[in-house]
Amino acid sequence: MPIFAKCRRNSGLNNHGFLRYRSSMTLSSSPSKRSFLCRSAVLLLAMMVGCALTSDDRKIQPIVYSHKSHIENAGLTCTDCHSSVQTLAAASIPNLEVCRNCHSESLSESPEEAKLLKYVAKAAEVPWERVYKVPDHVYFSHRRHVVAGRLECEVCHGNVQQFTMPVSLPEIPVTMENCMSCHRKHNVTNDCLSCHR
Amino acid sequence: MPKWAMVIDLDRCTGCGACNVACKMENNVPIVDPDEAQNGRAMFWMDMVATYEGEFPHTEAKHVPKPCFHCDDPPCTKVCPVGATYRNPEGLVGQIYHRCIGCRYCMAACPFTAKVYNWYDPKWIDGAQVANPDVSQRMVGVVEKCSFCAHRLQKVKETADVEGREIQENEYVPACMENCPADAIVFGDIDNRNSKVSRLSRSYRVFRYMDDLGVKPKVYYLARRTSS
Amino acid sequence: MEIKRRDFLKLFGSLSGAVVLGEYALDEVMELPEGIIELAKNGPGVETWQNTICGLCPAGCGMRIRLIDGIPVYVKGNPIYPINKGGLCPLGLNALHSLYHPDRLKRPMRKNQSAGTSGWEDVSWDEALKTVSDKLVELRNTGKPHHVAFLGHEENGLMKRLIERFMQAYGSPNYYQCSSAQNNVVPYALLHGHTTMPTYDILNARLIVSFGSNFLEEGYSPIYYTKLYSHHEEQRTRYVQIESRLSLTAANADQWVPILPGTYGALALGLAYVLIREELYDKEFVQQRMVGFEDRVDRSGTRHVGFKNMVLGNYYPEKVEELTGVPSSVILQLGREIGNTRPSLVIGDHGAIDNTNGTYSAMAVHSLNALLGNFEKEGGIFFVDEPPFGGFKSVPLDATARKGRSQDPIGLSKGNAFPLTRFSIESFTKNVLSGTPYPIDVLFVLGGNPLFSALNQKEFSQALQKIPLVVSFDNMLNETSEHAHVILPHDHFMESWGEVSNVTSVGFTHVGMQHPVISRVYDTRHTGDVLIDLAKRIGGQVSRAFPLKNYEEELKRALNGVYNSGTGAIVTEGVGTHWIQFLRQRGWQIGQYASFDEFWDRLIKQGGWWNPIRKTKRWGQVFRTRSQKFELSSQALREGLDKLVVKTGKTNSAQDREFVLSQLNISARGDTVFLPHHEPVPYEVDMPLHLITFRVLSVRDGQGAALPMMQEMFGHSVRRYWQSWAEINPKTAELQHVRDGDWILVQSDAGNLKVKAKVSEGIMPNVIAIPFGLGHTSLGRYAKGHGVNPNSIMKNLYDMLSGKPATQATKVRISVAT
Amino acid sequence: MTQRSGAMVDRDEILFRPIYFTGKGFHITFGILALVLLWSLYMYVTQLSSGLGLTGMNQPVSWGFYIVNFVFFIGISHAGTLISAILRLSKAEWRRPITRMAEVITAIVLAIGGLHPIIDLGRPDRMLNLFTAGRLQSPLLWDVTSITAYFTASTVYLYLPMIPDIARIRDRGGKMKWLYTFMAWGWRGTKRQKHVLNRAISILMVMVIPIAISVHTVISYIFSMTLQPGWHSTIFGPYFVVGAIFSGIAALLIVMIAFRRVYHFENYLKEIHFQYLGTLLLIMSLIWFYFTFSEYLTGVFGAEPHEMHIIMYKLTGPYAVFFWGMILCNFVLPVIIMSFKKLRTITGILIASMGVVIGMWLERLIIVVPSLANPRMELPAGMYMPTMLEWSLFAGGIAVFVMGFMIFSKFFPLISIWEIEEGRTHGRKEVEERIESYLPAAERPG
Repeated sequence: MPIFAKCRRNSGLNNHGFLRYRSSMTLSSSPSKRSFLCRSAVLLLAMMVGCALTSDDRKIQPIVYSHKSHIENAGLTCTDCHSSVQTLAAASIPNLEVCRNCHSESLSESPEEAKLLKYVAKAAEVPWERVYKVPDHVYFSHRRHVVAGRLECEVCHGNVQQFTMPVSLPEIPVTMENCMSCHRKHNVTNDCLSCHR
Repeated sequence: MPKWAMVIDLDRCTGCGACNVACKMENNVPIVDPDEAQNGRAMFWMDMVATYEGEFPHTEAKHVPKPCFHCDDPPCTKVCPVGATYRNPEGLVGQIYHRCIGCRYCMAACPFTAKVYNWYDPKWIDGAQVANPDVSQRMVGVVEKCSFCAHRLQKVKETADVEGREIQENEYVPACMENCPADAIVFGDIDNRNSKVSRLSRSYRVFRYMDDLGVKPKVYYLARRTSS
Repeated sequence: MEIKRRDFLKLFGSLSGAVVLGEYALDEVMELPEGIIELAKNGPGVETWQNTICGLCPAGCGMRIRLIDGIPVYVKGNPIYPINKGGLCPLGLNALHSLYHPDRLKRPMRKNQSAGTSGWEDVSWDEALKTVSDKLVELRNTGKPHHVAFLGHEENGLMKRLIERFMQAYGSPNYYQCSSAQNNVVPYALLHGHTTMPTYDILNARLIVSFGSNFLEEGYSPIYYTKLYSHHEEQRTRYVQIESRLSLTAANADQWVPILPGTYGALALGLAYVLIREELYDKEFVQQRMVGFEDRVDRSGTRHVGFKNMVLGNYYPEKVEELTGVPSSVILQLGREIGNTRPSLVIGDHGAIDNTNGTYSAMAVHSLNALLGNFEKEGGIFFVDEPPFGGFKSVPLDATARKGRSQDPIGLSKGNAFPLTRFSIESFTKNVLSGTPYPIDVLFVLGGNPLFSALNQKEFSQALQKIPLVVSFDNMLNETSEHAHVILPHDHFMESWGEVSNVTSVGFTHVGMQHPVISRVYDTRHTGDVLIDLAKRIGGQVSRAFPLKNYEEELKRALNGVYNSGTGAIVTEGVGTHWIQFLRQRGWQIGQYASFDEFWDRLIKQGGWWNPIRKTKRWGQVFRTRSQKFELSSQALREGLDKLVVKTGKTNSAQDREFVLSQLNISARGDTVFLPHHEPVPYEVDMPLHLITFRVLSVRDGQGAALPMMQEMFGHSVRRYWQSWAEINPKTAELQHVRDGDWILVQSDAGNLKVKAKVSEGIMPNVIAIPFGLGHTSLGRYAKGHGVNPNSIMKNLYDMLSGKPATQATKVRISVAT
Repeated sequence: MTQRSGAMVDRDEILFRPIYFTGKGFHITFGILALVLLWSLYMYVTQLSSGLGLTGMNQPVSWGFYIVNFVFFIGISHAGTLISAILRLSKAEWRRPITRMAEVITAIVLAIGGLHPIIDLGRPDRMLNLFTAGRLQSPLLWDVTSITAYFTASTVYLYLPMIPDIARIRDRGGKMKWLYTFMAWGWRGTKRQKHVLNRAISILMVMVIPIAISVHTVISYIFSMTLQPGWHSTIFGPYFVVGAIFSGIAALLIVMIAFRRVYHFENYLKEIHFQYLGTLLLIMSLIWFYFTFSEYLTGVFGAEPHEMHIIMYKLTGPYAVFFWGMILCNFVLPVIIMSFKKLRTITGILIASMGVVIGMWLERLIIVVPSLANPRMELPAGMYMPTMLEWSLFAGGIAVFVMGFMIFSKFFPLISIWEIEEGRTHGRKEVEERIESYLPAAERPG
């Protein structure tokens, strides 16, 4: 649903989008224009509502994690934490074990790190919210794309190195159109059965 | 490009039904309610057609395992209004559940009654993945059928790709063949003349169902022999 | 773009304000603990494979389990395991549903009438074990250890040894297997003194004549036999199936010979007639290795009729045709075919022996093998060596145990019935009910479902109710365990250590290993561990008999013996026929292991150990009779009957003999009594139809009925789902005015049941066949209330010698139910 | 009102009456039908929420009542546009009171029929896939296309000849004037307007005939393009068209008789109209029988086993009742009634028409179900028993049909008034001239 996806991304929070459209309505002056805007606002409102109904909210991560500082300051690479990228279908979200390798004790004064240390102390997994999800009926394998297809992470996940905030929305939405256009571009099969299962 | 085909040796097949269950387990084929099953809604991708021939005491029972025949000229794909069922370049007739609108035209058009329909929402475990996570769970109102375990091909291809080689014989094997206690099912690339499936498909015993329809099924049967 | 269906419905539903319809489908087929669901959803998806042995039936197929993040998601046959070589039966393939069954017992339970509607309360293991051990200790202290009985089912190998050891150390002679294992071996014990079932070399025989043995479906290891069968073309084997119903085996045979129930023995002797008359039997073997073939004059000068003259005089084809309904031309054809083809093999089981004359029939069938000289040779009959398990030091029994062990077993008939067996469910029930010679205070029930499969269901359930403490190890409530007082749920086989060795009628020595593939889903325990725990709680000599901590260690100890024996090999890839031949020439041994630990690891990883090379045997080992020969005229039977005659305690021995024979319902007199012969079954005259039962691969003895997919598979070939059916010949159906799909009322003297008719050409006229396995009143939500149990209308009849339930001895009448 | 009627007493006032007077019977009937419709809507929602499992369809019989009714309703729809177009084209003067009703049947029934495949869909929420991913190779898409075209064409074809009548109602004033003003499109009855209208109607009636024929041909292709025995037949296209016209005429007759009685149109719908249409019905019955006969004869004569199996299933098997019922209703009954003058009364014609409608429904049932119920490969035969749900939706369809007509009659005249008038003014002269033109020219002296 490209329309919904777009409006969700542009609007930041859903509420903001709603407000923005409303303010544009009050600004207009001429009556005919106003009625037109009225109608379009109602339409947009309906779309917003539809948007809110059909889409999930952005994910809020338990810890404000910065990819940037981990990559630039700590010098990690993606595969250091997302370890199964080259071996499994799933890239894996790092578990506590991975975090503990470095964060066995405090490395900084960041309050966010303190949160992590709390998890470490409790030996409780950090409840990361998974952001990138392919639907159940699609077979997607990181291994195939990374090892056989030699794709860089950025191609699908965007410039994650520069992220100072945790990932809350897919940078490039997981849609069939996106998959297929990339496949088309790289002359890879677009046979349904190669991904659908 | 390989062309996948299957040979079922009716001489070896005992009709035990292992292929039926292996298929159901592998592909998360729903179990339906008892009454529904009795009303002709039992779902089997790999079916077993059991018939009696002749009159007592010269009765002969015949057991024929019946998957989707993955015709080379499939009558079902021709009629699908949305392309939810189609023949892919490797000869697999795929069924894309999320494209399917549930008109059941393909079921009506299939001369082999190979397709089954989700009359209700299938139930497995609430919320969790069904038994086999490699195969998606279908939803109410779509047609489904034997896929020659195409999800296994996805994985086999991936491994072959990653290792930079061709797919080996017997690397891609559907669940029914894998578990057949009688080794009656052979599967492979029929275009490769050295493959077992190609060799058997040229056997003097070979026959296909409804061959006269010209739909070119890719499931070959080897007729039974008796030593009397 | 796709509107989600749910939203679509929401929209539509709110517009019309309509209510969604209610129930229509199954409940969730599988139930998983929350943790597993969470892992299944969010785990990284690491795939591993583990080998184990299927534990759903005793056939011992190797199983390979696919795990994603440690959760079993799929099972298939273990391709390197020699029994099934990658094949698996429908039931085995459905193993996951038994692991995740929503009605599995999750923790020990104790019956407590005040505990709400179910009558069960959850207890801790400690408490449950204490309840049991307290009682056991009390019985031992009062010198009544024999008041404890243990009813096993089909356990084999080490588990059987463990239970035996437990009962021995505790001091009770009452360990039985309700699967009729003791009863089935009686004919073979009589003829050649073996107490195990023989193994048939199907692979190398060129003609196989099966008397009622539905080995592809009901056999001890159907997949093993299917594997052998499916290569019949390469081996040029011909199969002939003699059976009342066109079973799966008959369907696959080259020839099906329909025969009236209860007359298999007569047909076998008819074939023997042809062999003898046309001199097609193995003369050398008969002369050297057989007793009772020719007439013989004993020391006192009396002439004893031998097998030869008995057969020639009584079983000429015309008479056999009259008895069996098999045309004499077929008898001649079959007889000649058997005689002229070598190796030709005769198998008798199921239909042939499930009758009151079963032992004699089996003897008659087996005598054909003897006439063909089919012993210890290719394509013949042989006996498999025991695996070289490490032993346990036998701990001397204390006085209590010795005294208890010397008591008469409770399973032994008090009257004159079943002289040749220690156990029959019938005599066990009677003795328990009457409390003679002593009451049973504690009964352990492990596996099986005796109440469901018994013919005397009413009496048996009364007997169960009479026992003050019934302990069941079932992991799902079934008919029998509904009567239990304490349930100590057994692990699922995927969760526990175990071993399946030397499966009956498999042609090589083997040990299959089970190990915990998944950590326990629920709070269950392995019965072996439970018994060891109980022994420790009892203390004293009993505890000393179990020096090891748990069953796993017991297993290790036993397997150490296998390791030390230096024979056989861990199953490996690519062990085909040709390779075996090659290895046989070189002496069988693959791979050396540096240590036991390495051996053990490999064993667990690969799934088992086997040794297809049998030790060469002396004839004395083959025939363990007193004469060291095949005894057509059975000495053991003579002794057994003589003992009964003495027991009657009268003076006039001939009169006593007459009395004993008439009590046993044996119609033969004189020397024929000890020879294989045809005993007429006491059928009612006024009932028109023979009722027979058969089993189906997916449900087997009823255990599969708990699984919804197996319920669906049960009648898939006849398109009857989740229900029983009765097969009738079209001629019979016409006579009885029954049409296909009609509900019919099947009435016997013992009761009646309603079932749907299936008119089929695959059954004899005047015979009606109902599959066994459905008709549960318990065993979880899927089994309950589907189909009928044909055993419930069977007359309470048993094999006159072995005490095995006679499931083909009932006649019925049918009518269209309204 | 009295004033109005006083001011413009119309010769055809009776045709306007239903618009202004609504009797108690109307309300009761409408109420009952509305209940039926509501019930069927409710049932449809249950189907939506649970799935098609609530129907009686099953594994081999994957199509049931919905497809039967689809074909049936679309068949009925041929009543209108096609018949009226043919009659108009052939300048049959007696058509004038009939055409409007016929066209209304088409519009309503087409809407109902066109909904049926959607009802039949397992995933109506994915209907858009037909447009985003439609495959033109699929006969089902041909259907979507041609039915849409037919619906559009026949609605316009219904609407255009209504304009003068709408203008008339507008001019009479009264309720909902805005609607009539809007719909009349400024009709003043000028010469030019009349010319344009007549021209448009002429173009449409030529256009609509091939579209109508294509619709039912394409529907038959749904079946005949498969390889199934009993379906895979070259004759199916014309066979379906003939059947459609046949059932259409029957439906038209029923509607005419019903409204004649209810609204007292005896003066307009005369005996002669029924006689003419009845004759047409008889002809169609014979043609239909001819097609049926050839269809089955070729099957039986060739005796291809699967084909034969299905034919025997219909002739002597479980569907024998329906098959012979169909022959009785479609052939025996109408032919007997229509052949004897004594029986050819309006009641007789009504009975025959009802028979034909039922018979044609049975024909659709016999085409759809037996072929599916007898799968090849020796699979066990399937059985189809429609459930409450399917009956409800069938009843709902019929209710919509009747309600549609009732509502229509409350807004527009059921008989084309201006055409009747035209008949009075121009018709007679035109016919005379036409007849004159048929005749050999009179010899001119000299």
